[in-house]
Amino acid sequence: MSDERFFISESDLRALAADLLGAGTEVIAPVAVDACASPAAMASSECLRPGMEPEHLEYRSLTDASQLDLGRGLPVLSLKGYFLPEHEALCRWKQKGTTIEIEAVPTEFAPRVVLAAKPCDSAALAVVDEVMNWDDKDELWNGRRAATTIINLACPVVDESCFCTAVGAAPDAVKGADGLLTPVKGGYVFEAATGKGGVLLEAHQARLSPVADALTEAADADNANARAHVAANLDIDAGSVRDWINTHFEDPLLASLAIRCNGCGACSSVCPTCHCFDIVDEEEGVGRGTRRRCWDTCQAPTFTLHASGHNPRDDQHSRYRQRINHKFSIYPLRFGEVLCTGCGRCTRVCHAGQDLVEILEAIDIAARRPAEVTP
Amino acid sequence: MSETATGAQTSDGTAGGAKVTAGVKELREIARTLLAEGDVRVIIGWEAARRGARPVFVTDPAEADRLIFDARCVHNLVTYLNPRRDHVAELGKIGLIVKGCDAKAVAGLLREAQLTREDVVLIGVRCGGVLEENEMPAAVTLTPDNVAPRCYGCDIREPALVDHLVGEPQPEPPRPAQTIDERIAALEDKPLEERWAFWTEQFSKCVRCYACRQVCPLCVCERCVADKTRPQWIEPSPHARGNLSWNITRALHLAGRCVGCGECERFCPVGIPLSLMNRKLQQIVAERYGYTVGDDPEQAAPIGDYRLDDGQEFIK
Amino acid sequence: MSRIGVFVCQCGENIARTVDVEAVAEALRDHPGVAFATGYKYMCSDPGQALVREAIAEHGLTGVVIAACSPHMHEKTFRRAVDKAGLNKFMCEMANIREHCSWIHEDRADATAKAIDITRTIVEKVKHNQPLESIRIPVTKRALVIGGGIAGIQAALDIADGGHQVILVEKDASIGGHMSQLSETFPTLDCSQCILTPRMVEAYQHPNITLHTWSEVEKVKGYIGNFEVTIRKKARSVNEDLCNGCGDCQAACPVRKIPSEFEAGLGKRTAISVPFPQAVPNIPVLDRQNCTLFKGRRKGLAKEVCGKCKEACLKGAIDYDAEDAFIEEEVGAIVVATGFKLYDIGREQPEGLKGYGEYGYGEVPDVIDGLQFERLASASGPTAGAILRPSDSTEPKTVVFVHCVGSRDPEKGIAYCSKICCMYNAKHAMLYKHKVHDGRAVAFYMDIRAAGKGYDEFSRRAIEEDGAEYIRGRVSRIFRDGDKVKVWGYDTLNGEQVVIDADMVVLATAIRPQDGIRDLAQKLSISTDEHGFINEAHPKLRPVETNTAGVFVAGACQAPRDIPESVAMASASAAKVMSLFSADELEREPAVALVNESTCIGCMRCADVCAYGAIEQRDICAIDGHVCGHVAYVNPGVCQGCGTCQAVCLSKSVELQTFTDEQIYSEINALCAWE
Amino acid sequence: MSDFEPRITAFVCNWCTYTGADLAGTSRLHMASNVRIIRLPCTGRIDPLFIIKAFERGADGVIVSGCHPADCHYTSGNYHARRRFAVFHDIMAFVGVDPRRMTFSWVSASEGAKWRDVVDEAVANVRELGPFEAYRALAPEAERQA
Repeated sequence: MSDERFFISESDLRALAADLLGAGTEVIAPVAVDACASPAAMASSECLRPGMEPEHLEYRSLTDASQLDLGRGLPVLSLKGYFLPEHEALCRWKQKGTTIEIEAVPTEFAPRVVLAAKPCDSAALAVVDEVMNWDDKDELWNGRRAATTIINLACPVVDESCFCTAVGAAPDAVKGADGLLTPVKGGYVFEAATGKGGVLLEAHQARLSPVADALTEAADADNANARAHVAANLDIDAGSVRDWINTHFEDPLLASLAIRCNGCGACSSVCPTCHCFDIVDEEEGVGRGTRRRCWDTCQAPTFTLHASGHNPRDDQHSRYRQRINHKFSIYPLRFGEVLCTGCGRCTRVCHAGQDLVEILEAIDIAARRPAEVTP
Repeated sequence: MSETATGAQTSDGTAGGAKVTAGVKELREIARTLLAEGDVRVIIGWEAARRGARPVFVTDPAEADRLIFDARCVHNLVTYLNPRRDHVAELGKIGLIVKGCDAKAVAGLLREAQLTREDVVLIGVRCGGVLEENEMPAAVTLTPDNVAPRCYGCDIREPALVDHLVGEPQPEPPRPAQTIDERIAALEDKPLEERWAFWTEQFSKCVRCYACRQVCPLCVCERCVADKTRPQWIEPSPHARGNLSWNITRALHLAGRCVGCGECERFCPVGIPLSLMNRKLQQIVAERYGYTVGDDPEQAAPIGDYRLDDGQEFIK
Repeated sequence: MSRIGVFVCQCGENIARTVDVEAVAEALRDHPGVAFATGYKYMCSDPGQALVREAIAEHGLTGVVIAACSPHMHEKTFRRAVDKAGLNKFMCEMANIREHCSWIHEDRADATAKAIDITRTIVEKVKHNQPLESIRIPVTKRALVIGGGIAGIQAALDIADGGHQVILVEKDASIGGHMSQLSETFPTLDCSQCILTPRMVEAYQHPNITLHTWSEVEKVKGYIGNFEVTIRKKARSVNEDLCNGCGDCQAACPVRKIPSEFEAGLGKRTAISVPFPQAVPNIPVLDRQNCTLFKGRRKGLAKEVCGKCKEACLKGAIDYDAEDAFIEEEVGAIVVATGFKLYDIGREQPEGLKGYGEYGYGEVPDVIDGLQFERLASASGPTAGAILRPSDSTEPKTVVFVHCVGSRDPEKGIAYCSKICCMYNAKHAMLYKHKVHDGRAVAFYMDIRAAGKGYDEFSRRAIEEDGAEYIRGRVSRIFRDGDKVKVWGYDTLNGEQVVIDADMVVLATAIRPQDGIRDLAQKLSISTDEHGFINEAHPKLRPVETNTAGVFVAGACQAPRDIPESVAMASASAAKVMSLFSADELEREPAVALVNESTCIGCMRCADVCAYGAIEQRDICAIDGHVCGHVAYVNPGVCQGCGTCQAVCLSKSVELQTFTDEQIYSEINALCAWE
Repeated sequence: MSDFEPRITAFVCNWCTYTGADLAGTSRLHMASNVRIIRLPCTGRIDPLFIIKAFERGADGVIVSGCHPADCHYTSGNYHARRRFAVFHDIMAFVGVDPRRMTFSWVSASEGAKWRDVVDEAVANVRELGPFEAYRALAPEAERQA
C-alpha cells in the first residue's frame, strides 16, 4: 500500500501515537517544551526574560500522546541525537589483578517511531548513512536506523535561513524517512514512502480513511508553494559549488571566510548532518571505566591537534574552510550527497553572524558568475 | 557577495535599519583616519547585515561607513583580542570599538598580561544600553521588555581606558522587567533541593560544544582544563555529571574575572542561563571582598589576593 | 605498567590489634598494578627493611607502599631503604594505617576496611610518582649583614671568624648603632663605649669583613645561596682611601651649630664631621644639606662660596663632586640587623600612631627621651657626664621618669611592650642618684618587667638602695610651669592624684622598627608584622630565620630586644649562616613546582599567590629569536613547594612535583564508592 | 537508611591537620571511621576540582582542613585557600549542594581533639543528610547500573 495516500484526522494521529505508546513502542516527536512548566525552572532565562518565547520545540521521547506538537516549527536540535547520541557507551572495562574484562554494549534496539520529523532532519540521516556504512559499518547507528520508522511532517518553511531545495532536499521530501504527513483541512494526508512506513500504516489502518482528491490537490499545492518559497531564499548550483571548492582550496574567498567566527562549534551541535565524534575513556574508579563516543566539532582547535603538538588546522579560517569544504565538496565527491540539508540552524544559532546563506551565495557567484566577484 | 549579504550602504549611509547619528559619523571618521594613516590595520566594530547587527572587520578606509552603532550592537568584540585568536591577530594592529562594559574585558586582558595597551587602539562609544538580541532588522527603542538585563546598573557608560570616545551622553537604560539579581533572589528563595533540580536540569542540556568558553573574552587558556586528559578532572562526555563539573568549573574560573558581558549565555545553543551563575559569583566577591570588576587594569583581582581578616564564618 | 610492592606493618600489636593486616595485604594483591603484597610484624626493623629491599629485587618493583605509621614518623627510614635497593627514593610512600586508623578505631571490620582504602589511595598515588633527584643549589659563601649596630657587628664578626667573607652595610657614617650612644648598660653598669668600641674596631680591621658605611641596600635579587645585592654608597664627599681622620676639615668648617644626631640633639656638630670621636671608620661625612658650599650651589651661584674644608685637608681627600656609587655583591646569605628607633612622639605622627602631645615633648626643653638622658649621663656626652637639664644647664633636683610612653597603649597605636624601658629607667634613676645625691628620682610605671638574669635585683636596687620613688600609675599631662615642669599623674596603689614639680622629665618612649624597614623587607621578600617588625619563620622553633630561605634576622628589627638578646640572636644567625656555608651545595627536596611552557599563557596568577617570589615572567622566543610570548618560570631554588600556584592556575600548567594533579586525582579515584 | 555509612573524603594539609590527626592517633582519640584522608602540602594546593571529583566518585561529604590563619607553613597558602573555598562554598550552595556536606576547618598540629570533633561532626551531619544520591543520580546510565 506504499503508493496510497490516506487521510488521518488530528485526533486519530494522536490516537495512533497513543496506540504505539500503549503497545510499548517508543515514540519520538517534537514537543513544545515550556521551560517554565517545570517547577524547578522558575528562574530560567527563558521564563524570566520578558518578551521571550518560553516555548521551544525539542524532539522528545513521548510519555503521553498529548505531548505531540504538530505546530510545524523547527526543534532546537535535529533528530541526529537519536541515532548518534551526544554521548554513548561503546564498551566498559574492568580490571582485577592482571585480567581485564570488556563488556560490550548492545547493538540491537527495540522498534521505535518518529512522528512529525522535519524533512531536513530525516534527509540528514540518509546523507549520514553513507559515511556510517562506508568502510566500517557503524553497528550502533545502523541498529538504531533499522529499529526506527520515521514519519515526516511537511514543512511550511521556517524563515529566510532555510535553503533545503538548494542542496537536494525539499520541505515535503521523504528522504531518509518512511512516510509523510501533509497538513490539510481537518487533518493530514498520510502516505508511506518505504516498506517500513507501509507496515506502520497497515498496522494502524483503522485510524486511516481514504483521502478526497481535493485534499490531495490542496496538499500538493501547499507543498509546491513551500518549495517555491524556500527556493527563493537561495539559488545555487550545488555541483558548481562542489567543483569550485575542490579546485580553489587556497582561494582568498575560502581561506578567509571565518573572520568573525569564534570557533564555538554551536553550528556543529545543531547541525543534522555533522556526525564527527570523539572517543574518550572515562574512568570510574580504579581499573574500571567506560569508553564513550561523544559529539565533536571540527571548529575546535583540539579537533586536529596531534599528539606531537602540531595542528594542521591551526587557525579558525582553516577550520571553517574545512567545514564548508567537507559539507559541500569532499562529502559530495565521495558519496554523491551534499552534507547539508539546508535546515539553517547553523545560521540561526550563530550570534557572531556567520551566515551560511550568504557564504554559499558568494561561492556560487565565484563558481558560476566570476565576473561579478567583488575583489 | 550580494548587497544584503555584505551589509553594503545605501546612498544615505544607512543599512539594515541603522541610523547614522552624529556619534556614528564620528566613529566612522575616526576609523577612516586610523586606517588611512596606518595607525591600525583593521577596525573591529559592528555592521548591519542580513540578520541584524554583527561584528565587522574593516581594513579599507573606504569601507569605514559600514560601521554602525546602535542598541543591537550587543557583541563584546574584545573576544577578538584573545591572543590565541591567530586569524584575527594576523590582520595586524587592531582598532577596537568598545562599549563601557567591553572595556572591562580589555582591562582584564591587560591585567593578566594577555595584551599590551600599545597593541590596540580603543574607540569607546557612549552607550545607553543594548538589546537582548542583535538579530533584528532595525534598532528599536529600549524598553523593560527588550533591554539586555545586564545593562541594568551599568557602571561604566563612558569607558576611561579608551583612546577615542564618541557619541553623545546617553540616558540610562531602562530597568528590565526583571533584573538578573531578582532572578537570582527568586532562585535563592527556593529550597536547596529545588535549586539542585533546576541547575542539574539546566546543565543536563549542555552538549559541551564549549561555545561559552570560545566566546568569552577572558577564557584565554591555550589548553582548557576541560581538554586536559591526564588527569581527566572534567569528564568530556556531555552527561549530567560531567556537565555539572564543567559548568561549575567554568564559572569558578571566571570568579572575580567575569565582566558580565553575557556572551556565554547568548551563544549557548541550548539556552543554559549562565548569566545567573556568573552574576552570582560577582555578588559573592562583591559581598565578601568588596570587589567589583572595573576598567582599571591595575585593579587587583580578588582571587589571588587576600586579607588577614577575610570572612571565614563557614570554617570550623 | 606499574609493579607496586605493598608492605603492611603489624607494628607489633599497634596495628594488628584492630586491623587485619593479612586481609589488607590480600585485598591489595588483587589491586591493579600491585605485584607483591605482604604483612610483617615490624616493617621498620632491620629484617622489615630487608624484606622491602629483597622484594624490590625479586619482583622488579617500580614503587613501594609501606602501610604502617605516619610518614612523619618513618618516611625517611623507608625511603633510605628503598634507595639502598636501587629504586629512586621518591618511589616510596607511606600509607598511614596506625595514627589515622588502628589507633583511633575499635571495630576490626571498619578499621580493616579503612586500612585497605588508605593503602589503595597511596598505591594509586605511587603509580604516578616520578623518580626525582634532589635539587642542588651552589652556595656563594659570603654573607651580607645589613645594619652595623651591636647585632650586625656581632653577626659579622662571628661569620668572619668562621672564615667567611662578610659585607657589612651601615646606613650611617659610623658603625656602632644605638649602643654607641649609651652611657652605661644594665644590669652591670659597665660603660657601653668601653665594651663596644673594641668590637667596632675589630670589625673594621677584620680581614674577612668589608665595611660599607654611609651605604644602603638598593636592590636584592636571587635566592638562598645565590643573592645578588646592589649596595648604594651614598656620596660622602670624602675619599675614604685618602682620609686619615685627622679632623682638620672639621676644625675648619664654619657651620658649627647643627644639632648632632649622635648627641640626640643635645650637642652640636659641623657640616663636615664624624658623628662621634670613636667613630669607625673615623672618616667624616659632608652634610650637603647644611654645607655652605652646597647651599651656594643650590642657589645657583656661579662661584663656590666656601671650600674651607678642602683647603684644610692636606690629603686632598675632599671631593665636592662625589656621587652615589653602586656596588654589586654576590652573597649566599643575608642577616638583617637594622635595629630600632624611638617613637618620635612630639615631632611627627607616624601612620596610625596618635602621639603624646600632652607630654610636652619637643615643646618643653626639659622633657627629654631616654636616649637624650643617655647622652647627658655619658662621660663623652655634651655635658661630659654631668646631669644638667637642657634649658638652663642647671642640675635638676627632681627628675621624673615616665615608663611606657607609647608602649602597651593600643588606643594610641602600639599594643606591645617595648621590653627594655623598665630596665633602662631603673638604670637612669640609679645613674641620676649616683650623680645628684640630693636629687629626687620619681618613676611612673605600669608594671615592672624585669625578667632576666640579674634584672629584678637591678631594678630593686634602684628603689631600695638608691631611693628612687616608684609610683604605680600613668601620667596624664606634663607642662611647663615657670622654671618647673609640672607632672600630673595618678597613683593607682594609693588611689590619689599626684602632682610633681619636676626639673626634668625623661620619657621612656616606645621602641619602633627603623624607618624604611618595609621597603627593605620588600626588597628581601620577607614579611613584617603590623608594626613593621620583621617576622621570624617560626616564633619558637625558627626565631632567627625569616620566611625567605637564606635571610636571617638579628636584634631589635625583629622585636624590642636588649643588648644580650640582640647579641645572642646575632650569634644564632651567624651559626645559621655558617651551617648554610658548611657545604658547597644545598640539597633540597625536589618538591617544587614546574611550569608546562607549552600550555602556560603567562597570565602570572601563580606569581600573585607565591609567598616566596619564586615565580617570574620569562620570554619565549621563536626559532628566529624574536620574543613571541611569555610564560611563568618557577625558580626551584626559591620555591618551597606549597602548590598554591597550581591551585590558581586555570589551565593546570604548573605542577608541583610530589603532589601532582595525577597523583591527587588517582587518590580520589581510589576512594570510589562503587569499587 | 539505618545502615548508611557516610563516605567522606578529607583534604588536609601536611603541616597542621595531618599532624593534628597523627596526634589524635597517638592520643588514642576514638572517632568515626568514615573519613579517608588525602594528604596535601598545604590548603593552598587544594583545587575545588578535587572536591567535585570526590563527589563524582561517590563521596557523601568532604572535609577540607588546614592551618589556622597566621600559622600557614608557607605563610599565606591558607589565606588564598580561604578565599577560594568561600567562593566555592557559596556557589555550591547556590547550585543546591547542602553546605553541611562540605566541612571546612582549621585544625592545628596540636589539636588532635579538635580533629576528632571535626570528623565526628562531619560524619554526623552527613549521616543525617543521607547518601548523596542526588549527585550519584547524575552518573551516566551504565555506571548507575553497575
